[in-house]
Amino acid sequence: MGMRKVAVVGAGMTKFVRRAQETAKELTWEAAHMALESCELTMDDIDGVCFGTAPDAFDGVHYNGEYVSDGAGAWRKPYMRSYVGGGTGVFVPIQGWYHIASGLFDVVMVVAEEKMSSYYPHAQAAFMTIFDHTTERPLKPNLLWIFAMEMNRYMTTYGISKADIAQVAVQHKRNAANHPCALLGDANITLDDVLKSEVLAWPVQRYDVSPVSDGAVAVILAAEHVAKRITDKPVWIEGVGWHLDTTFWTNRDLAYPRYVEYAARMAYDMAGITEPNKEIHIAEPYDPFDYKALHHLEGLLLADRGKAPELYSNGTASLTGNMPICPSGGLLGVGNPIAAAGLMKIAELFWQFRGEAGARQVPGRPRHGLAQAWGDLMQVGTVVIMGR
Amino acid sequence: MHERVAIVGIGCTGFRSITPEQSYKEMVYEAAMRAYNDAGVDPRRDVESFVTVAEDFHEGTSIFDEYTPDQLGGALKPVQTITGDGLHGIATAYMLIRTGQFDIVAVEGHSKASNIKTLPEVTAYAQDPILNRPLKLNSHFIAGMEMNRYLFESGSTPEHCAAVVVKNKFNALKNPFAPYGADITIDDVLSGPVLSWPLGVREAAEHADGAIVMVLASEDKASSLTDKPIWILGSGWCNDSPSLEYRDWAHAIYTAEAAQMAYRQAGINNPLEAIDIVEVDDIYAYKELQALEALGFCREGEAGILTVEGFTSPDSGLPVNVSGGSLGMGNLLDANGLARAYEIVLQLRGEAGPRQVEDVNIGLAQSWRGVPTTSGAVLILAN
Amino acid sequence: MTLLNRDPNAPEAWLGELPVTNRYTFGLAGEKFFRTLKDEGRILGTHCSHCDQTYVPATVFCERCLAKLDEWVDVGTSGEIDTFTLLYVNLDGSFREKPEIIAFVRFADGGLVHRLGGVEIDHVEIGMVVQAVFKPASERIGSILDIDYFKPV
Amino acid sequence: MTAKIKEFPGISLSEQDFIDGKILYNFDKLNGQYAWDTGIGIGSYLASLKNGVILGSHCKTCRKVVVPPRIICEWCYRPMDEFVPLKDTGIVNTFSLCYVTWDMKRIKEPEIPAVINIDGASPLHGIMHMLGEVDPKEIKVGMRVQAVWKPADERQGSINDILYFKPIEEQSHDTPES
Repeated sequence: MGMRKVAVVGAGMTKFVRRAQETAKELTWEAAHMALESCELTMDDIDGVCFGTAPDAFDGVHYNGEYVSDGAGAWRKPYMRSYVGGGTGVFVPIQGWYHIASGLFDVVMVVAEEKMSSYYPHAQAAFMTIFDHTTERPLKPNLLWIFAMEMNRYMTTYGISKADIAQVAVQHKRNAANHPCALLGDANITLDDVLKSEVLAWPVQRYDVSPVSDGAVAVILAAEHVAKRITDKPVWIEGVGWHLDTTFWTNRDLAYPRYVEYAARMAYDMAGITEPNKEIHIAEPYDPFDYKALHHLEGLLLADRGKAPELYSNGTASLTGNMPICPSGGLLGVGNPIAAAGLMKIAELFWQFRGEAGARQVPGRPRHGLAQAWGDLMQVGTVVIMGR
Repeated sequence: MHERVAIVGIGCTGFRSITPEQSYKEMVYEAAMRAYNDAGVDPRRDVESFVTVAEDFHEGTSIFDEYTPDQLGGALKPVQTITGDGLHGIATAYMLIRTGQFDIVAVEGHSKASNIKTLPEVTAYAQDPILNRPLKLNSHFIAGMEMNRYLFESGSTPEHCAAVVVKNKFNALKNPFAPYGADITIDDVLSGPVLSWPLGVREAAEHADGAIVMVLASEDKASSLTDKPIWILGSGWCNDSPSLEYRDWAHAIYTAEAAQMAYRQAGINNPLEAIDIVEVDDIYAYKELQALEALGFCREGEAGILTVEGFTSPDSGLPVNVSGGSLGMGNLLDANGLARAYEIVLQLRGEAGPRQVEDVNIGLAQSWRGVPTTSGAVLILAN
Repeated sequence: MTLLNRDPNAPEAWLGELPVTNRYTFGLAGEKFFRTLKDEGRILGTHCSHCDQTYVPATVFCERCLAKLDEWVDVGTSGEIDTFTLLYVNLDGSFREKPEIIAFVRFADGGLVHRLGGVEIDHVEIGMVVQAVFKPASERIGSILDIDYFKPV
Repeated sequence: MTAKIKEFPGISLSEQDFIDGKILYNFDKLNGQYAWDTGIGIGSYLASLKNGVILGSHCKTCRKVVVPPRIICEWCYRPMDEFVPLKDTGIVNTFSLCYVTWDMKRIKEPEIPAVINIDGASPLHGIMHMLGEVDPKEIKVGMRVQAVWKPADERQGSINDILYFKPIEEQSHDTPES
């Protein structure tokens, strides 16, 4: 028997905001509710629920997956929460995929939520607890450290300049100006603005970083026979991949994200894609920091090592280029409520392939799109390939 | 798609109240080595994906999935973490294999409960932060209220619950993995201190440390790996309302629904007739009775009577928690369901030693994630 | 299992904490529910006409069908004890001489978890009607603790 | 669909809204205390640090020396065959100049975290620590550094028994990639 085909048939999301008034449950519900309405389904149609959120420390509830479950529609449904750190947002649709591809489910609700502002006074402090409790946490590490060190290593290894990297922030934040849910969209931002922003952890400056945010996103997945009844425009999940590298991040080269490459190869194989740089027409690489988008484009085999900045400088990455990158505006522009931000990329591809992306709509008839997320101790790659 | 999936290897460290000689990673490694050896697989070469179950606050680390791959042999492989019970982990591996994308998947769960110095306060942080946590109550109150309503509606008695403790702790005496075995009486249980009336201290499982790893394989691989594949006939899981305010206080509806899902897959209409051996959640003694009723082995209010009559003892009609359950083996946090399934696999293989039950072909494992959750899972296995 | 021997001087455990401090907004439903509790001493629920459920405390969504709920209802201040417990342990796990009486007081299809007061332990039973005892208006801050406890009617 | 929807949900608050009492909220703090068993690998690592030694372990199959030490090799899944005391020198693999603390407080003098490839460990195998006694402008990837230890009687068996790594004169022959 061949593999069961799985499609995205509906999507919903909240605005990404710095501090939401809604509780974690309410944010989750808003996204789930909108996703149901978008494809005119009711909870009776939903066989199971998959939920993604990153650390419990943000929402500030132990067993957070259980606490938020009612907002996701888990009442008397098979329900599971998965997590792979920052990669969760693109992993949770993979979880939905295997629920359906297994043959046990036909229609699955997939929700990702993060309310980072519940961590008080500052969400960044929660990140100290992702480091090894015995060998690293006593140094009082800051999340910015590892990004800054990875960025430095990437720049040093390939001779990449801050200006090469800053163009990513410029383009993503400009794209986000057209996203109705964006927190940091800015149509007029310039390279200079990024390069002159406050230094946080050299080489990382303020505008290199996506903002701490609250938000939720939901998508509905359906098996082929059901999907075609729900909508005449299903968007297929053509390939999925994920890989988790060793925990010992100081024992491997930070210049190249091999775990992203492994995840991408797994997804390309499943999707039958042999020349990704020609066959992928829209890319939503994970961009919590501007250099990460470049780093990931290389791991995704969409650019040669050290050459990803060229995609931006030669126009390939622009909305009207050959491979628009982060037409949504990405995390840098829309915001970064960790797990929700990853799932936002899936929702964006869904809207792009259906021609519902409004002012962000990429021209032509793109065939395959890719969304990717990354997380943990610079360790995990999650990749989903979608197409019409 | 692979229709049929089997458990082909199991590994376990055994359970103890403290394990100071090993880090959690080293403990998991020990269980994993045993499982891979049992299955005859090399994790680096043969195991294609890994599923772990863990909760951040049980580990004292945020996004704990970071720390899962190395000791399992999963570095640079498809590894994921489920914040669920071990049976959710097995369900995940089952789905992964059924997609046809994977042939061999490993599942891991562990407890280092002894390392959590403030476990009651950590557990209380799972309560609703706005409605419940301001009352500053030890989470056992949820079990106390649930037990009270369960007894009220079902007509079961504290003696019935105490009989569960007596049975399970006695069963545990034959289980070398179980640290909390004892030969005690119903009076011993009932005369103990009160935890959250009607719930007594001796009706609540003590915590234990330990790790369990299982290897699952598709039908093709299973047949070539082992003579004793243990087949998954059904896997179900379900949640009910998470809020204390809207839930049903007397019934484990999540378990009933999870069971229906699993029975449907297994084609089981009459569980009492079809199933030969059962391992259910007994973190609190009353939960065993509530679970047996939710699983459809008897009507509401009958499980206690059956227990007192010995119907759920090892050599009787429906052996329940022959391993000693959580009351005998210890509460293993997220790994409880794996411990339940582990015993079923041993029994179905005929490898349970002095506590082997005769003529068992189909077994059921059930789990609950503990207070304050309404999350349950059911796994049906056959030899 | 291992070829390596542990250094005999190795420290047994590394001590540390998980520093988690949180600020929770009460959200869309909580805002109105707790404002009303604080300012008017009233308990509100919301009704889902599709599922015919009245949720107390009020919620903006029905957990069964995920419909948006905007039909608010006053459910009074007294309800039946649905279940209760005598809690002999404190939050930190230490035991207490005298138990706290904790009850789930039913209102419509939901209810409130709270302490009982003004009653002898032996007299508490399931089905007993109890009433919210509010703190003085001046001391109420918008919290579940604005209700001091529930007492028999 | 984003094109069709006029108003997306999500109410944005400012810090001032909390101060002004415009909305209701409460606080809580987890009392999460742990005593993590150190085990064989990390226990021995901490004991060595107390003695002023950075400990690694050796995998015979992969011919690798890793740090911090573990009892199994994550690549071949064979038991590590021995602990290996390493030097307390190494090269800077990468670093940052960080002007905010872990809880986002602004600081004038930067903290300088670095990944330091430890001499005696396999290439690209190192640990995270801090750099000190150095002009931030002078730091380069590939620079040689040495651990500055706490006095022996103050060491507790902790990664903080090393205060920081400081530059040493010795010329590096290693390329940044090594």
